[in-house]
Amino acid sequence: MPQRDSTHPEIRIYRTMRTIRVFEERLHAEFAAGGVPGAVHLYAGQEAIAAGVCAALADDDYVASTHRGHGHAIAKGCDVTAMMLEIHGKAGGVCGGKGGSMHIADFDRGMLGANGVAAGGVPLSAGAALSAKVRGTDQVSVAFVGDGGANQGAFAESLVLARVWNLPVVFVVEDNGYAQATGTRFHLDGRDVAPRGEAVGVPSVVVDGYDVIAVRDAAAEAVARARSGGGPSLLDCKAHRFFGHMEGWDQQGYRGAGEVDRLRSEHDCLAIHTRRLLADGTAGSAELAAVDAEVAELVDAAVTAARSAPDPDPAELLTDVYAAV
Amino acid sequence: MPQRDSTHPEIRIYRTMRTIRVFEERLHAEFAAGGVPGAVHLYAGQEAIAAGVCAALADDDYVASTHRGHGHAIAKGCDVTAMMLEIHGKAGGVCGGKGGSMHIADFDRGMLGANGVAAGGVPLSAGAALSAKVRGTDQVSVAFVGDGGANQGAFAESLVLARVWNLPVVFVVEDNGYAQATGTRFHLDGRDVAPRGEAVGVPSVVVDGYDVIAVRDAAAEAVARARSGGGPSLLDCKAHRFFGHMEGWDQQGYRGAGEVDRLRSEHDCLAIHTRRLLADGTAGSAELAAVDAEVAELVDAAVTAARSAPDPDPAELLTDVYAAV
Amino acid sequence: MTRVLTYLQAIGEALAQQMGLDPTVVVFGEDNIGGTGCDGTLGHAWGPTQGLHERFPDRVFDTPITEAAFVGAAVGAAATGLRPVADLLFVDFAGVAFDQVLNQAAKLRYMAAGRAGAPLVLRAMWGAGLRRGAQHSQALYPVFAHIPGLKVVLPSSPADAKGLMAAAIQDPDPVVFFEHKMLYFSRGEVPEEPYVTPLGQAAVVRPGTDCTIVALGRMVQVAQEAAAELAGTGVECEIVDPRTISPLDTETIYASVRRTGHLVVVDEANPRCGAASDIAGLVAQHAFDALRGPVRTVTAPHAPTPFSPVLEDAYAPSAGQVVAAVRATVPYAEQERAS
Amino acid sequence: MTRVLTYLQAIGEALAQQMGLDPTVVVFGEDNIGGTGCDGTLGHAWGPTQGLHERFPDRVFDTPITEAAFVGAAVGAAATGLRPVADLLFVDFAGVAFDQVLNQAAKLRYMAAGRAGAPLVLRAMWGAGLRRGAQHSQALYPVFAHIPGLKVVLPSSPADAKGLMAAAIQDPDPVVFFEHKMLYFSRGEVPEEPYVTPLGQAAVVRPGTDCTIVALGRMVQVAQEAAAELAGTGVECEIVDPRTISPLDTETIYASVRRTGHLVVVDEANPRCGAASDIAGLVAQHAFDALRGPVRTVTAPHAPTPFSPVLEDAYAPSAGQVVAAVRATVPYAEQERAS
Ligand SMILES: Cc1ncc(C[n+]2csc(CCOP(=O)(O)OP(=O)(O)O)c2C)c(N)n1
Ligand SMILES: Cc1ncc(C[n+]2csc(CCOP(=O)(O)OP(=O)(O)O)c2C)c(N)n1
Ligand SMILES: [Mg+2]
Ligand SMILES: [Mg+2]
Repeated sequence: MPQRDSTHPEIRIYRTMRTIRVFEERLHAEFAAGGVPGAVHLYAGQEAIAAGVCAALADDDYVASTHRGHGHAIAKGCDVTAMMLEIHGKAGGVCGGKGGSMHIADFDRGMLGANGVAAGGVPLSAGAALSAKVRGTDQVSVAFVGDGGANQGAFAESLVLARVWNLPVVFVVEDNGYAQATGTRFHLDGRDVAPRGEAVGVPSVVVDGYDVIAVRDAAAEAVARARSGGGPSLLDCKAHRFFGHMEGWDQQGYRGAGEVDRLRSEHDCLAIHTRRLLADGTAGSAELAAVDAEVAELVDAAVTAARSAPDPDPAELLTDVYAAV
Repeated sequence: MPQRDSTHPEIRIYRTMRTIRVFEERLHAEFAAGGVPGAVHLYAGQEAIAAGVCAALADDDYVASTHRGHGHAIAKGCDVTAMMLEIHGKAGGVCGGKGGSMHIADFDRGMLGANGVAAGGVPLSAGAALSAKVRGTDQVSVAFVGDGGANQGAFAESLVLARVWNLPVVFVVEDNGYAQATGTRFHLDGRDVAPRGEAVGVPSVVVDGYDVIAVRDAAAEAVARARSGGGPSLLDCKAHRFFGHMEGWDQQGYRGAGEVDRLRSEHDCLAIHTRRLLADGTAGSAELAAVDAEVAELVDAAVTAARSAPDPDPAELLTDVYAAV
Repeated sequence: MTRVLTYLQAIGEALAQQMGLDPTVVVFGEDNIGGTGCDGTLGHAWGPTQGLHERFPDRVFDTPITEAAFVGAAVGAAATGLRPVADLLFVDFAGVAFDQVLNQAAKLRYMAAGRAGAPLVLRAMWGAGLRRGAQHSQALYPVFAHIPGLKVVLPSSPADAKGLMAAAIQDPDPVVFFEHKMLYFSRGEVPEEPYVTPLGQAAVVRPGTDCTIVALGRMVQVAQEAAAELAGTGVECEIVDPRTISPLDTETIYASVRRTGHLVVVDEANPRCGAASDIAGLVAQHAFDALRGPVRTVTAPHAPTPFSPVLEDAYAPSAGQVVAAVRATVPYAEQERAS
Repeated sequence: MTRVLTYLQAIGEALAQQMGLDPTVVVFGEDNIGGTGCDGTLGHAWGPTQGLHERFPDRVFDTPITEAAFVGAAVGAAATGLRPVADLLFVDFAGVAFDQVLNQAAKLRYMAAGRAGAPLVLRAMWGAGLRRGAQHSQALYPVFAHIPGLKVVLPSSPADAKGLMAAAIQDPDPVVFFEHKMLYFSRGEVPEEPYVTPLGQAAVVRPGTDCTIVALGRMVQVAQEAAAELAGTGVECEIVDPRTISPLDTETIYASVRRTGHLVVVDEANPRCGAASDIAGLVAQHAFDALRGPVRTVTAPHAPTPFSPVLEDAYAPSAGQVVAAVRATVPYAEQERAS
């Protein structure tokens, strides 16, 4: 994709963030209109984390994701239409409609899967890192986990295993302030997750998750460490979500008055990145508008495709339990 | 037991340590002679930890133990004969012979059980602490865990839960240098466990596990914190074991040349405590000799009883799966 | 004076009443209060614990996402004087707390030779139908029923949900309480006063003479539909709802099979080492002489639950499959004689 | 040129040969190398991985006690090009890694619509007899067999252990490999060259005409003893060893029952939703017409494993119980005709 490569990297990041944002805002509307089945956890507001981290990765690096996985998938290069079909449970979905939003995976893109179990994907990512190490490649693996998921034993164990085996893995905590309706003030006792990494010898930093360049730079450092044999790192990224925990589930009564409005007006990572691109002259507003138009079209086409796509063949119910013989 | 109460507390501690030591050395010999069934993990060398911690506890406080549980049980006041019968699988054992060495429990003594699963008892201890809190007693609960078990997710999660619920629980890590044949140099990356407590807000200290007074004092501080509503603490106690991981299992080839000899000659917690008692005049050697004689008799009687005790009634196979109706 | 509640409300009422009756009952799980916002305001619970915290502020707790720790804490609390009701949310999450169920809760009484027990309830949402995909739709009760020391409860109606929850809380042993997510808003008459539906007693929810259908959980409804259709063609099915899969009321099942001579088991769980084959195997062993034809099982396939609605709708057994199974086991001759 | 190995050696040989044949095979678990002392010296592994590290220093790893992480890592590694063989030690410890088996390994291929898989082997010691108590003696394969997406292997002899381990490593799907601790030092002829015993193919380990005994794992030996005793009284049993409980070679079982008319299933697992009732239920469904008497199952009781030797010795099925079960199902008339 030479054209893509010639674009300024920070504009590519913009495109990624914008794609996630539009994808998610659109899904929110589609869900409200009743057109989307299943459990949909929107990522809007946290785009800088996925976009910043994946900007530091190569195509053949790995990411393991969470239940809130659309952003990671898009940032890792998954096809937006195939994702939209998947979320609608249609044939042609990136997982044939069998996975849905919580299980979007695309191993050809190094996307090891969204995961329905909090921190469930973290050990998988450690395993992909082991695989890279044993096969002698310089691939790096990223494990995304939420602030809530960071309390899971599997996360703590994976930090230890990664340290002991010196795995090329980057743990990315997405601290969005809540686990469902429970605030980090309660479930993290108001603390950062970074010290948990440090405690087991994993270099850990707290990162402003609204600042995509800060995320990318922190990720680049961690990825370089991993690629050069320095082992695991942890990024503790802070960025709250715009929407509720899950579409159709919560009224966000647990969020303070005006919290979301303030978030959108003061901590919109996309607006922050846009302002920077324009201010430092990396991009002109026309250029960004062009990206916006392309993204709008892309997402629109994806929704149109998803609506008209056929359902999976009912025979699919029984395939893929085991490898075909 | 007024007589016991009038004894100097540090001589009571001596008695506890001595009882554990003699119990374990004797079991080692009995096992070698072929008289003991099952998996027996000896505690000798680490006596100061159990004795020091339990010296800071009240009778109705709780402890949850590990697979290496004899020391905790003795220190918490379990009957030595009933334990010996249990380890031999005999009727009259503290668990009717159904538990064995790895499952010695005595709820009347606050001994919630040895545990066959690494860190398996840690959450139970947190639960006993919750129970005390809800019932409005000032009971405190202790969770023992090995250095190896400290890598288990259940341990990490319990630290978090105890912090968030502010439970009256004391986590006691027994870092004896090894998990089976694997050294902490490998599986803890050469680190202490204490920082893991600190990372989640649990006050944590490293303690010389060969010094029973140091252990008791650290435990007393943690117990006082718990009893007064200050929540959980962690003690990271260092003391290596004298014997192999499990009787009949390992030749300790993984231990350095002379390691065990040095341990016995330089880091014998019982010798250290004895020297101190004699040096500061708390006890005279005749007094300690008298304790030794009593302990020897106690353990000898326990072995004799265990040898001659009847097997459980075969009908016991099917009882206690559920409460009798 | 009948009163109608949803299944969800019935469970909530049982929790509230039992907490009122017994001060040692505590309830916890993720968002069981309903969360705490960044400014400290409490949220509202979504499920059966809604409103409980207002009534029992000292006995309902939120937890961090630490299932191994809090399920284990339920065991430790139960062994030391409380009666905890812990919430797994989806039963699928039992995976992260499984040691505490398998090795701690289930075995504590036995390993202590009866000198202690773990009277706790583990609540768990189960079942297909809500488009939640493979990791949020499992049945899994066969896994728990396999484990000695556990009791496993599967209410199929609001009234049973209330009575069985009361029984589960009062039971001296650990009980896994399965709440079918597609039944939460089903409605039925539920007595207002506290009552107990004993564990281990099946209900004959429809009497019949030609074929016994044993159905579990949501499958009781499916069996009812099938039985209604079959009745139209003169085949009268007797439906037995075991209500608890462990302990299992085998006598009621055997007695029914002795009356009808035929057995179809309808079970939403996966087939291998599942509840359907368990019941089929028990009948083949203990009521063989009563059988006048092969046992039939109707279950989900040996496959994870697919996400796509069209696939998921074909996953759990349907009334049509049950009708076909009954027809296959009840010989045509009998069907005709019966009509 | 026969060569005799122990079951333990046979597994070790399979691991070594498959590692030699396929550079993507890696092996890990606690003390799989054999530990590292404080001064950095490596120890010696106790079990089947003994000596492997010397031959394949870059592909055998020790792990910290982090089963959730390292079993999950096996899944992630398997999905990205390796063929990991992870060691749970005792199958009882599956509890702390169960999510990674249940929700990750087993479902990965399905959720990805076949675009990825998790070709891993999970080794697990199982069974009663070693005086290890309730948390170190379980069978648990029915729990794994229940889960779609997993394969579950139960070798009963050294030769099968080698061939099935080779098959498990080469299989594209996750396989749980059960090693009975009381068989480790059993001996048998084992061919030297690498070979594969296909998953899903039962073995008729003793031909007979009067009663089919399906026996699993260590129970194959027990069934042999029982059959020998019964042969002395003129009852000829056919013993079928399924070798893998998932997939299950039902055809061989049904064919045998069609020949003998009688079925006894001998299974060391607990009875409820277990392997014995599964097989009994399948036969009652698919080979009912061949049955000339009730199916019988002989299993461990619905109880945890007791520690006390005298109790534990009564826990797993004995040859005497199998003999009694066969006698109970094969009518005396037939026994006499047969003699
Ligand atoms: C082991 C487990 N427990 C509970 C849940 C239910 N659950 C789904 S998302 C969620 C909150 C996760 O919070 P966090 O990790 O912070 O991610 P976020 O939703 O904020 O992105 C919970 C509790 C789950 N999926 N897995
Ligand atoms: C979850 C789990 N994994 C593995 C084991 C096997 N095992 C028994 S003891 C042990 C080592 C434990 O080491 P540590 O916690 O340091 O205790 P120590 O034996 O040194 O007292 C292991 C790995 C176990 N019992 N539980
Ligand atoms: Mg969060
Ligand atoms: Mg240790």
